[in-house]
Amino acid sequence: MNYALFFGCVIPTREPSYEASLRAVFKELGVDLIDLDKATCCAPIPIESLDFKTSLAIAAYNLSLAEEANINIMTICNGCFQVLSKANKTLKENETLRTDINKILAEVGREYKGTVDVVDYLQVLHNDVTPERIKENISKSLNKLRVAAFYGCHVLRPSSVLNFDNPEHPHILDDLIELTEAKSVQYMHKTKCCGGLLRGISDDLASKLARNKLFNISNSKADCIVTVCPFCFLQLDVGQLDVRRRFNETYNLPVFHYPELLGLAMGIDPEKLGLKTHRISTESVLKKIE
Amino acid sequence: MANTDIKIKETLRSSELEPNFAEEITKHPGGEKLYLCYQCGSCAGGCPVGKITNSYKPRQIIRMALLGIKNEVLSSDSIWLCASCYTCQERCPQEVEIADLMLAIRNIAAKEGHAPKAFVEQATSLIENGRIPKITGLTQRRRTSLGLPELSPAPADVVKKIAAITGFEQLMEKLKEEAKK
Amino acid sequence: MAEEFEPKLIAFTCNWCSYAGADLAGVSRMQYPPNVRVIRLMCSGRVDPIFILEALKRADGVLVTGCHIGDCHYVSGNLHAEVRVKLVKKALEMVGLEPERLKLEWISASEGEKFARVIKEMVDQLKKLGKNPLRDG
Amino acid sequence: MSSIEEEQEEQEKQEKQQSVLVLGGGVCGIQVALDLADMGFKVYLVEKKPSIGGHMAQLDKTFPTLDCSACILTPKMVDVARHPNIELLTYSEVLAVSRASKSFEVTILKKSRYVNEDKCTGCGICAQYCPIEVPNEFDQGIGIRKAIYVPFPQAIPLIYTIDKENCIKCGLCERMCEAEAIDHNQQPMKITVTVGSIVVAVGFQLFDAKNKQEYGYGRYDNVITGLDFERLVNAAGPTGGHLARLSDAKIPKKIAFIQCVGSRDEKSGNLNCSRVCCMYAIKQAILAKEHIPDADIHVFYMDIRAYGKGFEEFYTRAKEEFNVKFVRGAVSEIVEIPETKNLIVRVEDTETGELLEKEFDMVVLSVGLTPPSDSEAIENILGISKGEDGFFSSPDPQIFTVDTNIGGIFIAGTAEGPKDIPDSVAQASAAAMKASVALVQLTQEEKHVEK
Amino acid sequence: MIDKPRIGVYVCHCGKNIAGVVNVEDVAEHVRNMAGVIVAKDYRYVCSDPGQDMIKKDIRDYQLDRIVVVACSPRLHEPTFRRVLEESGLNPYLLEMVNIREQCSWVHMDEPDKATEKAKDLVRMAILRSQLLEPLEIKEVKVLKSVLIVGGGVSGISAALDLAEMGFKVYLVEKNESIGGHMAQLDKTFPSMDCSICILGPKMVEVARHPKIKIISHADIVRVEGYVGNFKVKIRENPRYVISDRCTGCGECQEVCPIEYPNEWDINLGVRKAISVPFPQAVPSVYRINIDYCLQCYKCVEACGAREAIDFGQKPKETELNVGAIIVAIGFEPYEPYQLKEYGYGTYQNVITNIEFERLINAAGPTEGKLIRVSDMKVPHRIGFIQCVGSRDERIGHIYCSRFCCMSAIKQARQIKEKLPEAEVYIFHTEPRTFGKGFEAFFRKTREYGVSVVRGRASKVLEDPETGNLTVFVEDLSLGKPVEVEVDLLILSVGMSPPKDLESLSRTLRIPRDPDGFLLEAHPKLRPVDTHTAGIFLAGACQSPKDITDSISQAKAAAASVAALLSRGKIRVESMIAHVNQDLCIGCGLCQEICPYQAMTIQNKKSKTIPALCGGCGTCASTCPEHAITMKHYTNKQILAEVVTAFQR
Repeated sequence: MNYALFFGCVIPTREPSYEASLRAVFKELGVDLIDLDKATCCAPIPIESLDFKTSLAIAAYNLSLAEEANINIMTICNGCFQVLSKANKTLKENETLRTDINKILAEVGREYKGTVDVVDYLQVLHNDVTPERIKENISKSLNKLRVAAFYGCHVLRPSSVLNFDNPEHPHILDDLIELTEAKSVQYMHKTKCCGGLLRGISDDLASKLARNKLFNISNSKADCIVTVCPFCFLQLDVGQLDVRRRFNETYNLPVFHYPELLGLAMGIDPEKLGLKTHRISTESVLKKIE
Repeated sequence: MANTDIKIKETLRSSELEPNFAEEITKHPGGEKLYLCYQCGSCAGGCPVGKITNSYKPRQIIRMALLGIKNEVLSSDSIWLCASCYTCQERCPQEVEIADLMLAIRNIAAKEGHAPKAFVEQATSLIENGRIPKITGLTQRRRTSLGLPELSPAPADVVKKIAAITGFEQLMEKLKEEAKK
Repeated sequence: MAEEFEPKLIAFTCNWCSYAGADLAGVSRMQYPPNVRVIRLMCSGRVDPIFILEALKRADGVLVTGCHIGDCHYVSGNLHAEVRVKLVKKALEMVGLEPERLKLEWISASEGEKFARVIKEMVDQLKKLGKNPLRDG
Repeated sequence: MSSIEEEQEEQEKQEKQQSVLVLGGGVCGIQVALDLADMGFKVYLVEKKPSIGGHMAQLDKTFPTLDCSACILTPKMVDVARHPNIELLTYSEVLAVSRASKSFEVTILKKSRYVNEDKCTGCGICAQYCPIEVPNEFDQGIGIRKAIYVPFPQAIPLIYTIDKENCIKCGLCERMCEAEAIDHNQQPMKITVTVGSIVVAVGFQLFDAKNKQEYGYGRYDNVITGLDFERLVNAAGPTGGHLARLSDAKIPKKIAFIQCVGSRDEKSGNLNCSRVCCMYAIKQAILAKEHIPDADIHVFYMDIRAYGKGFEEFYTRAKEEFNVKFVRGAVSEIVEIPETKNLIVRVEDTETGELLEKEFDMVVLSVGLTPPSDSEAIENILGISKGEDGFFSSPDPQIFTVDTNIGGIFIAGTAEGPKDIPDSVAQASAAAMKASVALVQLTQEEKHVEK
Repeated sequence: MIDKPRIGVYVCHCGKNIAGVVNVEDVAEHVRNMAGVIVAKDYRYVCSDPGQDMIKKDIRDYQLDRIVVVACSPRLHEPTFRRVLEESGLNPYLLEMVNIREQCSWVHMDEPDKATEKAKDLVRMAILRSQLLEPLEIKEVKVLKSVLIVGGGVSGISAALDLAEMGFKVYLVEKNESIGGHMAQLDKTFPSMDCSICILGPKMVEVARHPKIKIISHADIVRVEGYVGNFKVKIRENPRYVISDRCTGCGECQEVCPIEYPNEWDINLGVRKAISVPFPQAVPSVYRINIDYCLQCYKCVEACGAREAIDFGQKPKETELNVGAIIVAIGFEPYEPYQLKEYGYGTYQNVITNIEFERLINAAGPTEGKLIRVSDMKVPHRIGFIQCVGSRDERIGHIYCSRFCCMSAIKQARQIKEKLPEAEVYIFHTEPRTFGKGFEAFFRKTREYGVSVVRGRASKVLEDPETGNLTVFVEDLSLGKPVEVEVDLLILSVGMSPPKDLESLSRTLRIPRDPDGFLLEAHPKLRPVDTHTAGIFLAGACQSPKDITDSISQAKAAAASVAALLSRGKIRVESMIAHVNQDLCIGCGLCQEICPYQAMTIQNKKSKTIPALCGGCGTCASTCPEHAITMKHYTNKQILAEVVTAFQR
């Protein structure tokens, strides 16, 4: 089982711990990941907002790279997952657009054929690696831990494009979390947006949304949050400092990328997982699971 | 009535409306189903942004688009406040692709010279670096400390070329000019 | 203190309009005082002066109801009822009894609300008039 | 009028009795059967459930008159049972239909009740002693019944049925039944009848509210459907007519009704209006007020479709007399508060543009009507075609309302599309009319052949 | 058996409907020891099968001969329980019902104790009365196998065809010259977009051809007598000045006729000759001279020649029909919006109604289907529809929804978009009621055409005298903003009103009307096509507004009820009739004077009842100066027994 690994641009530049932990975990699980060297940004919603066509062309370019390698493309960022999936669907279904876009790609010496699929790494873990295999690799029980799973938006919606999980009551991440024997707690407005995309547009609204999220999670007496998207991570990790500043509320809720949590359960050294790079200290959690 | 921050006239006269605006949107990918909206409000009801501010009301923006209130909508901040969480799109009983429709409206707005600074900057950075975030020393140091290879620059040339063909580069220039005004 | 005087009211209704109206009042859950005893006839035209007089020996008031003029299921029964009730009213006046104790109302099958209202109003009025002197017991 | 006299005689001569098959024993099928039987035709009324009565039997009251539903339906059910021209085949299904010259040959499967229909007196002793309790489908699974049961007291026929899935064969019923009606080895029976015409009145199926994930039906205890509500307020229902929450049996003081659940909803695959939900919600709002006068009741709607006779007035009464609050806005989502099991309804009041987050003790989903569960099977057996909406449809639904693509087979009631009771009853009679015409023509043809 | 009655009393809980307020056990207990009462029971649902069986069993076990059922309104269940008595070999008139639901538990919900006391009184009254009940003779009469259908619209037509197919004689009476009704005027029907006359035309012809159907057009109902199974109906055919049987419908007369006048059937945009038919497909195709316009130049007489069909001396012709049943299907009248001054109908030339629009868009219409506006014959490019004109409007006493106007406007909007894709079309509505089969899908499709749907009731319309254009003032409720839309042509979607002649007809037929002015059905849920007068049925919009589909369904339903009735051949007649005691009668003839049914005859100075004609009102009994007349089942004794016990404690 192998995949073309698509990091996008935020993770490698801003959240190396996500990349490191993911590589580590997948190595342990024996999944080959082929890096797409010539890949560029997925051309996310800010770009799509300004010019749909440009964003579509850039996405098509990235997809064509995977097509060349002839393997499905695996994303680890909700933004990339949604943008690439949407582009892939549009181009597969809309012939006129496909010809348009291919005219553009021709100029950079590429062609979109529509031969690969876009999958999210959670799907890979849940459907291909399978929970059983993951369990085999787990050496440390996190059963003392109460974890708040946060899916973010673009892995769930629009479900008609992504069909990743039940968009209103998702469970895949919860399942994956509970493989570590940690308790995945329920909290209100679980599938609501973190506000990441409003950063820079209205920081005030962005942190209001982050705050609501933190508020609901803290009500559930969770020890930490697990995210699967670099933007959500920023909103809830770094975001907590902003929330403290604006609303003078301190939550001190450690935030993990899922592979980091899984890594801990697999007995990987927290150092290697890069937990130190988090803005909210993960010490409390590490203590609890000792 | 709790309204969006879109400033529209107290009385709307058909002579001052642009009935073609709606059609223009339906021609744009994502906007095709605009006409199907029957104003049930299920978009606004579940909207996380609408919950915390009165400045953004998807149903009302759609209504204005349908009525042909063009300039007010395109020049407003409101249309940029959608967090693109796609909850509305998930819920719409008429399958109007509301989140995508907002993107369509933004595209039209951009062509008319309206766009938030942040987006323009990100776009420019993408054109120049092939990535939105810039690589800093800190980045590289962190990566090496985690045993990750240093980041090689992304193929900016590709992006630049595409942007040139689609007219995206020029559009960004234009928007930067507008911003200066 | 003595409890409030509860008047006794006997109502004659025709089967087609006013009895149906009374049913409608029930179906629509319209509340009215329980002081009334309804006697169903086929037509208000059936109401014989004797019935009214006998009723007034035992109740404080008598209500005669029928279809609106022109709507009578039997074409003209209610016209005759109207005449008779007028005559009896005169008779009552002569013996010095308040004519208000006898009332004639047209209530259609769709006037449940009116039926309830008429009963309420008449009971209130009888409360004001007090016990019917002719009433035994 | 001698000419008419003659016609009369001529009519009376028509001795050979034609027969007709009516599929479905709801209020519509009942009406069809009674009409045709009264015209002197032999009627086979086939119902797959143990009793006739259909959805109407489950309702508490009917709109807009608030008549007690059972009170107006049961007499008709009794008439069916009594009618000399009607042969009632309950707990039965049609297996096959084949054309025999001008008429149809129908094979009917009479499922075994494991109770001898001729012997059972409906006394109910068996059920008293039966140790097995299972959720009663008739009460929407809220109430319970025994493994040997009648779905409801006024069931027609009043004959008990053993559901083998749950029966443990303890034999108590057998020992207790004085009529010796229990027969655990009873075999299903195949019956074949020849009929001149068939009327399909198999009714509808409620939209499965679980498909509307954002409302959490099936996840949240206090989110119920309109039909659940009917059973909850019904005196003969599982709670004896006490309107209470399913989570904690508390009396709900704040109740929300949500309209268009699975109707006018492309996403749910049902584009069309279900025609009854607005009015039944208004009725239920009023009933709720009668049960709990100080209750605060909201109806969240897109458009109120009070189109029928007396509907508009009924709507007005709900607003003015009973102070039911109507909010124009499609509810976007329901969120359950884990501690209290209360529900937060999130909706935009589209008339003020305000986003509301209202907390309720109970939410009632006004679910729409969808095609009958066995429509596929019937389509295959009879070969009659469906419309885009999945309901059975006439080639020209406007003028030939009750016809199908097959001569001699007619449709009526909600099997043809959502309808309220009067419209179903009217269409039932319409179908009966068409069927009778077909039968009369058949007789004439036969006469012709004889000559 | 009369001297020593054995009475059974059964008090019904009706679930909680009665038992929730009235203490039913107490009521049963209260009467248990009354004279003549053998059994007194309370039971959950007396009307249920087991309930009825209980009564039957008791009748057998205790030889009961009087049954008092204490439950709901006799108007609901009297037939049910009378049958129970019959099936037990008792005379059905030995039943007495006490209504403690509609007239006790439901109306005294807040006073349970008083309600219970009242219930006790009512039951005592009934028991006393029941002791005096007498068995009545059950009489059957033959049912005539013929039916009268009043109204030749689509409802009347389909009912007529169905019944004729069943082999019954049908008289179809239409007040206009031609059958066809409003449907004949429509261009297309929704949602199927069929050409209206193409569907209806053939059916009209079928009616004309059918041997079992007799069309009597241009005629009125004068009088209705008799009873179910045997109605006598007097019809007046108004003069056409053309002899129907002779007129071949060739139309040569029309060609030579010099006089033209506006054709109301074509919204007065088109014209017709003084001798003409309203529209080509008219049925019967018999010409008519409009005497108000005719010059009597006799050109038509020449043209008609040997056929000699024209007869200026023609007088109204009265005929009497004997029928077993009657179906009323006289439909509706479009609401006339003159009264709603704010919309300027009648003042502004370019404001028309949805019905007028149908003629305007119709290829056979006055403009040959060219959509133009009346003021300047120009093609309009901005068109508006105002909904709920004459519907859901307290001011004009039309609270009801007219049920078809939403779809009709949506359909018309679609037609405009198909003819003029560039046109701007606005629908100003209160709320769209697209509830029928396939309606919502049709509405959705129409929105896709770019029709602008504005939620908000138009408050006023102003005309620009220069251009003849109209500005609609309305609040867009979706934005909460006032909007002013200028259009070239404005269509008022008018609702349905009860026909003007419905009031008089309802009297002739003795059928009450509902609060909206339409005819009242026997039971809104389960007897939607029956009336309270046995043998008379309703079909179509005269019962309440309906679209074509629903009208046809109802028409067929009415036909079915008639067929069921006529097939029975015999039917029971009223047993509750007047009886004259010959010894007491002085032959004054008062009874004969007041009897509305001519059921009283004087034979050798004594009055006698004609049973079949007696309606059973009993007015004669209370009029007779000698008290010689007893009204069966409502005798003075029986009624006085109730009066006496009413408050007896």
